[in-house]
Amino acid sequence: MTGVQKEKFIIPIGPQHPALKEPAHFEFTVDGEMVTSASVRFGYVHRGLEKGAENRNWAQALYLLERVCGICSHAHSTVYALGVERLAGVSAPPRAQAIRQILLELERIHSHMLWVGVAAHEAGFETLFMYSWRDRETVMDILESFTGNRVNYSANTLGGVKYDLGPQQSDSILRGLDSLEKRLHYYLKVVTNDESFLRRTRGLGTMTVEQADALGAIGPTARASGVTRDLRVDSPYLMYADFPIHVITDTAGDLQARFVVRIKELFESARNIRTAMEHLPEGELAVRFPRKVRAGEVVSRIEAPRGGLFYFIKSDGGENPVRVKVRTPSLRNFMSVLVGSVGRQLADVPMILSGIDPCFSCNDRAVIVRRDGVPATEFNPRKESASQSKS
Amino acid sequence: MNTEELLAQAVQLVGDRASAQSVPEPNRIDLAVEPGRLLECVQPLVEAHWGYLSAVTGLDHGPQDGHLEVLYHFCQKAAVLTLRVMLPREAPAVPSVCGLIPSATLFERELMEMFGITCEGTPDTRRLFLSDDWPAGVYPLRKDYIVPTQTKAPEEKGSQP
Amino acid sequence: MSIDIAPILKMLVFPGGLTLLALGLLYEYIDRKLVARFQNRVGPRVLQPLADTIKLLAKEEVIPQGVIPLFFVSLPVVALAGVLTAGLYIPMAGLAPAYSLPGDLIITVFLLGLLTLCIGLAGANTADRFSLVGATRTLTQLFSYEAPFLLALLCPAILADSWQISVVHRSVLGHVWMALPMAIGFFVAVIGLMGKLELAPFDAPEAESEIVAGALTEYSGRGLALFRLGKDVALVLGITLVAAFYLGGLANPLEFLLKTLGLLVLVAALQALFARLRIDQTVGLWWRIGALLALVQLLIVVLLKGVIL
Amino acid sequence: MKIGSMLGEIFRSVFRKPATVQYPYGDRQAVPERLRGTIRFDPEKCTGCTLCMMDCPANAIEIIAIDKPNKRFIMRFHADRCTYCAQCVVNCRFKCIEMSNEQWERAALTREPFTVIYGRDEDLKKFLERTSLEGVKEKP
Repeated sequence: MTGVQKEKFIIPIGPQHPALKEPAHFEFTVDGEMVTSASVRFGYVHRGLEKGAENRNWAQALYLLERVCGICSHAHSTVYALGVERLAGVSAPPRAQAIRQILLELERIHSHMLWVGVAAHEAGFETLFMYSWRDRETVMDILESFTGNRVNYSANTLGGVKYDLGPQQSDSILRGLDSLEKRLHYYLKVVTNDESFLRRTRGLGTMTVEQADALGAIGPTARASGVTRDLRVDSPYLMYADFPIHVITDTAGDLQARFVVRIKELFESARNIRTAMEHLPEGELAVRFPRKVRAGEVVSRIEAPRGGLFYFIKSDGGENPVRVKVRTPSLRNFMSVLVGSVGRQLADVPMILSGIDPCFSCNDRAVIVRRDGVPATEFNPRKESASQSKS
Repeated sequence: MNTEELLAQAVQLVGDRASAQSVPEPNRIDLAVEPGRLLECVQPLVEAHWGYLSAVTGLDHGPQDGHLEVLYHFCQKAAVLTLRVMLPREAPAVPSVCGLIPSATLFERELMEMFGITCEGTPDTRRLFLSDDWPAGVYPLRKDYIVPTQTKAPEEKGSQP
Repeated sequence: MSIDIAPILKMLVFPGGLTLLALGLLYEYIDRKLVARFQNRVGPRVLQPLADTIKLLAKEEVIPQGVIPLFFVSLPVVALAGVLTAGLYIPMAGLAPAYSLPGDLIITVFLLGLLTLCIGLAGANTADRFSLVGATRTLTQLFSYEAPFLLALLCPAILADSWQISVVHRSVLGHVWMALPMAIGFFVAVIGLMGKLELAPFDAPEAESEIVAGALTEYSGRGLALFRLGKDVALVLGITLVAAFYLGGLANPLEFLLKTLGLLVLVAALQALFARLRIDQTVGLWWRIGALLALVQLLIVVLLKGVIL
Repeated sequence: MKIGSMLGEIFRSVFRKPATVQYPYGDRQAVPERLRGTIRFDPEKCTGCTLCMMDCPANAIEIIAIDKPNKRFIMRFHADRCTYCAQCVVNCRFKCIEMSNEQWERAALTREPFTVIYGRDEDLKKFLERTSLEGVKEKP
């Protein structure tokens, strides 16, 4: 991509492009309709969250990091809370842990259903998109009535959770899950049966087990290729040891398999939520958390909807974290897009891209950027390649 | 294989190329590695398919301490093996691991722009996250970079050149 | 003073001009509303297409750098004029066409194709790469669906022994619906019409998730409004033509409304039912299946005709 | 393997109530009980420990002492900065902050309407007198 090819025709996708309502800039060099190379540039929404966390106290950083991602916000706040609690030698009460887990799985349902819609939209299957998002509202409503917010639930606090699972919430969750499961069975049937849709998903962006392993793919993307990587099983956190889940894998490794894996995972999630609710431990919701956290480093990992989420947290014994490193699953998976799209049709690129369920805001987080004038992106292929080779 | 065995296997793979070893948590082992021997340590892990490179963390120990540190986290199941490379703050450089792990390029691009650590031999040195007009030589995640907290009101922004 | 006012009225008010534009906007609304209801949404309100058009017309038309301004401005006008002209040969509202001459079927199909051609040229005219890819796709699709669509329309024409729309129309009136004996031809005609109008799932030329708005990416304001109107009118004309040929003719305005709206429901349902085809799949489908089916239908018609007569 | 497998579904949904609504008009959905809206402050219970202020991630809360020995405090709340995380509610040991589920559709052209001051009436009066004496010196 850095080589200076004079005659190449680059299709920029993003940051302002309907395929990617997300702030990233991909450049796909095409030959006719065929993609010959790909590169990526992030950073359009750099918010400086890692640096920002260093300037806040432990509790404030929780809410900052919750905003790394709008979709898996609870995953981010949970992984941070778990890490900090481990560092401080505090353990959230069992009931809080179970509630965190229920929320995580509810969030996974909402995230995967969102993805089904987005991927269907990329394939031009608007009807599936509308339906799956309509039914996703069920779980959004559950989350809203549970925590009081649809997106950034802020259910976690250091040392526990804020909201209890009362009978009213239990009812709405159980009712919602029943109807959702029915719908999910239907969607599973559609994505595995509908010929026009299969034509856009089967054999697309295929990754073999070896490739997925070598590229370090994680989450459903890896599991669709047959790599059994799931932190909920590999390294159980919260109550996953007591309420285990089964890893869903597929062998095909194409987009079709990712649909199947993601939807089947949701049945697992629903089952897991039901089990956790049945055996919900009694007790406190939260314990007191110290203002200062003793010095040390901790690696905290959980399985977010998109794959393993990695946090490295370092404390020097003060009121603020010294370093919070966030490695989001999407960043780990992007290489599979860049590698997977080469040699494919341009029309398939949005599909391959959406296949990993990319979350761009998650990636963009590392520094506060204050730009007073954003330079207009030059869409001249020759100029672009020149500036690339210069930098 | 359980976590202890996995970690023992990893330590054995790296062998005496690491200069020091510590166990910060039951499922983690940190190995201190000289910058020059990093690739030697990574190679056996990659060849044995021990886990995957989960993240590359940059750490700044502050101007007084005078050190930067690069942490290569390899994860296999619950086990986390971290190769810690201590670098001087002046002209810090590590060899690129992209030759062994091609997908590390995004991590290294981030490391270079955020900490100013040179990854020698990395295929792509363009910025990944920082904006194009970010001043060269300013590395935001270093401790001596102070965040400009005062943000301007939106209407003032437009008048800027 | 003996100015014959009838032709002017025909061109400006009925069946051309205002009537066509109003019907176009109405059918666009019905189409959008139906798709929305199929997707369990509320959908637009009845004046939405008109509001969109007025808004676009009132807006500034940006002429981007690197285009030939004359083409950029004139192509939408030519496109709309083309489809409006085509309206004169078509039995609008079940009444006799305004003008009728031997071979006007070919003229009509050509004029409808002109719209697509103009869109393709408009895309090729700009320097934007989404437009260029869109233009390539538009023209590729133009070549692939034009033949089956024409062949499908030819079947009733051959039966009627004429390439004059009004004659064909008269010949099918009162007979059994052509869609029954010529199911294949009807099927190809409907799909061909959707391909022609770039409706989902044949909307690869304007696939927004890949190439934004395709060939029309650079268009704004008046130019975009005219192209959109052109497409709306083409929708009405295409549906009318297929209904007239295949659904037993349009004897009166009521029949016209019922049959065309019925066809619109079918078209809307097909739009909601499928994922978008890639451009290579569209072309492949057309040439391998569409054209073949149309040929088979044609062959059957010719043979039957030979046997009967 | 089917072509048009959603056929039944799309025709069924024609006869269903649409899932979308024309938002500002028509029936509003009920607000969940736990919805976190604007905060409420009870000056009677406040001891001025400022724990809510310290952990607020958005610096949306200011506790201003009117008469410290007599535990007279007022709260200035910046609704435009608030992220509605409810950390202040958790932090407050005297339960003098709570979140109401009202006032969640907020929009204005300026920031002023979002600044709310809570407190006893006489304290508010004192505070307003003080600020008017000092002129507008308060930091934004």
